[in-house]
Amino acid sequence: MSTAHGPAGQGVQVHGQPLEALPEGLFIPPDALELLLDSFSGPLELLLWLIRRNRMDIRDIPVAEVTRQYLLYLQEARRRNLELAAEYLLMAAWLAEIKARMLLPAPPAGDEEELDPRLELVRRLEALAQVQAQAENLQQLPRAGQDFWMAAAMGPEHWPLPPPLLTLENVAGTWLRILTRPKPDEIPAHTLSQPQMGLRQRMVDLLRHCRQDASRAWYLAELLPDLNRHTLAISLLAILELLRQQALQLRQEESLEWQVQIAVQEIPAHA
Amino acid sequence: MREALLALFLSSAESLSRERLAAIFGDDPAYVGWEAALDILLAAGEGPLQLISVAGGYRLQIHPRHRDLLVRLHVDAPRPLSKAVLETLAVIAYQQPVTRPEIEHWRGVSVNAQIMQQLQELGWVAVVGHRETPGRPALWATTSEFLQHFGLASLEDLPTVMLSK
Amino acid sequence: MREALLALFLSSAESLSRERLAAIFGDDPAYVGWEAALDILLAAGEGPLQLISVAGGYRLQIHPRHRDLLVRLHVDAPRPLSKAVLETLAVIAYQQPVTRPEIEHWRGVSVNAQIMQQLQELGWVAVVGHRETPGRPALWATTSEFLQHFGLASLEDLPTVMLSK
Repeated sequence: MSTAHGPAGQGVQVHGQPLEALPEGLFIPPDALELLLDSFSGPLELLLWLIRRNRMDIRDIPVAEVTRQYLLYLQEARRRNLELAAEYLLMAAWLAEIKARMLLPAPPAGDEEELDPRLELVRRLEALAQVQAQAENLQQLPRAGQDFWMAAAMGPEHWPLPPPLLTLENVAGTWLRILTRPKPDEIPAHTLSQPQMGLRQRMVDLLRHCRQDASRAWYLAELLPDLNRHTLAISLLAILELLRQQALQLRQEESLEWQVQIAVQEIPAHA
Repeated sequence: MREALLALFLSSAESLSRERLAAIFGDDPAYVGWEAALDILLAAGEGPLQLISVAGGYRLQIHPRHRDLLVRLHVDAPRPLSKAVLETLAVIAYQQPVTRPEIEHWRGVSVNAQIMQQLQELGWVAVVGHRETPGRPALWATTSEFLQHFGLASLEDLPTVMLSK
Repeated sequence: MREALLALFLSSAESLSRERLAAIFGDDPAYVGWEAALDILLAAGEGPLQLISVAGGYRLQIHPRHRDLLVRLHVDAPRPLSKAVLETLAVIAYQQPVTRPEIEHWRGVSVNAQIMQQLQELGWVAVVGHRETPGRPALWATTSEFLQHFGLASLEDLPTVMLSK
């Protein structure tokens, strides 16, 4: 019976040559086994190959014979110090178990639900056989850039932007929103009435303040008392300018509190 | 009309379906009769071109009679696919959508990340969802690029597997 | 010959030089006269295609007369504008002509160059002059495309926005 054989060309290939050339029996030419195991993706595939090579029926596997051959391959591989993945040994154990269960006396008559111990193995072998046939089918398909070519030509270089999703009402509504929300310069407007101070004047005042006691440092909070926004900004600018001109220096005071104190001290003019 | 159709097909990297063409031409009186022109193009081709059904639509392809010439230009054929890649692709194509553990079950060996990555880089497979089982494993399926690369009109055109029972 | 040339160009993503073509056709008697065919193709094009000279050779391009049709295929569906772009457009529409600092004053935030560029690419705003103040800032206004898009005859047709005091 030659059932369970997929389409032609399913044999394992080693370096492009079909392995059908392998001699019958268990004579394995030097290096062939290495190539053989290399080309197999795993124990299931080796098993499937053995079954096919022996022209066995995948649905009625002579487990004893297949197991014998499978183990001989494994022994041969080990004799030649080839590295075998653990799954190969796991498969050997599974085959041995199936063999043992098949040797047990037949179940009592009427127990029709009793499963053939080979059933799961058959299922998995059939699944693999199907995948191999499907892979073979894919390989036969023509491929773009090798067997056929799509035709394409250049279009224009730049496509315009897609027209935005926008109605005239959106534009008008947006304009209304802009008109009705407070504008940022309406907020500081009232501070403009405060007496204004020039940057230069503030720098002079700050230096004079620090000189009241040239030995000590002044905390920022002392130099920047409760000022309105405008004066505060000018004062900060003045301090930054004095730092830049190296008339003042900045010290970061270590503090026991969570807040770090920043102090400013006048740099004494060099003699 | 014939020219307009050719221009559309030649400018598109993807196949165009009748629905897509209908949306483009709309009721524009300038393009009345486009469907008849499409049918003629499908039947007779145009110069060195033939219109083929691929990936749920149509695409222009160079007629195979020019293959010998094109091979002289395109000396770098696409890389052959390894057995592991072909088998993994086969499981995804024929069983989709499918999780990686399911692929491994079908093939009887573990599927390494490189294989999945190679298939993704080719643009042939993509994650299309997750199976609502513990761990929510990703579900893999083939893309329309896969159909285009192998010149398939749809997944139903995948060659059927004959396994004698 | 014409067909063979078209097949080569249409199958290739790159431009092809005369030298490359000469190497492909070689002395093959089947393709004698390809250079004359190339010159005809260069001069007259073929259907919706024109052969153009680019760096390194020639390539086929879809004739610009099909541009409007191709736009329907390639340009994405409309998307909403971002808030920043919408506000900038509204200021320009209702305050034109207006400088960028003035737009920033109205919006209360700075207006980056990208926003102006996006509006310009849409073809809806343009520089119409310069304010004769220090720095001569550019004056922005809406274009006739803007009016056309909204079906307005003139700017006076913009909806009036009433501020109740």
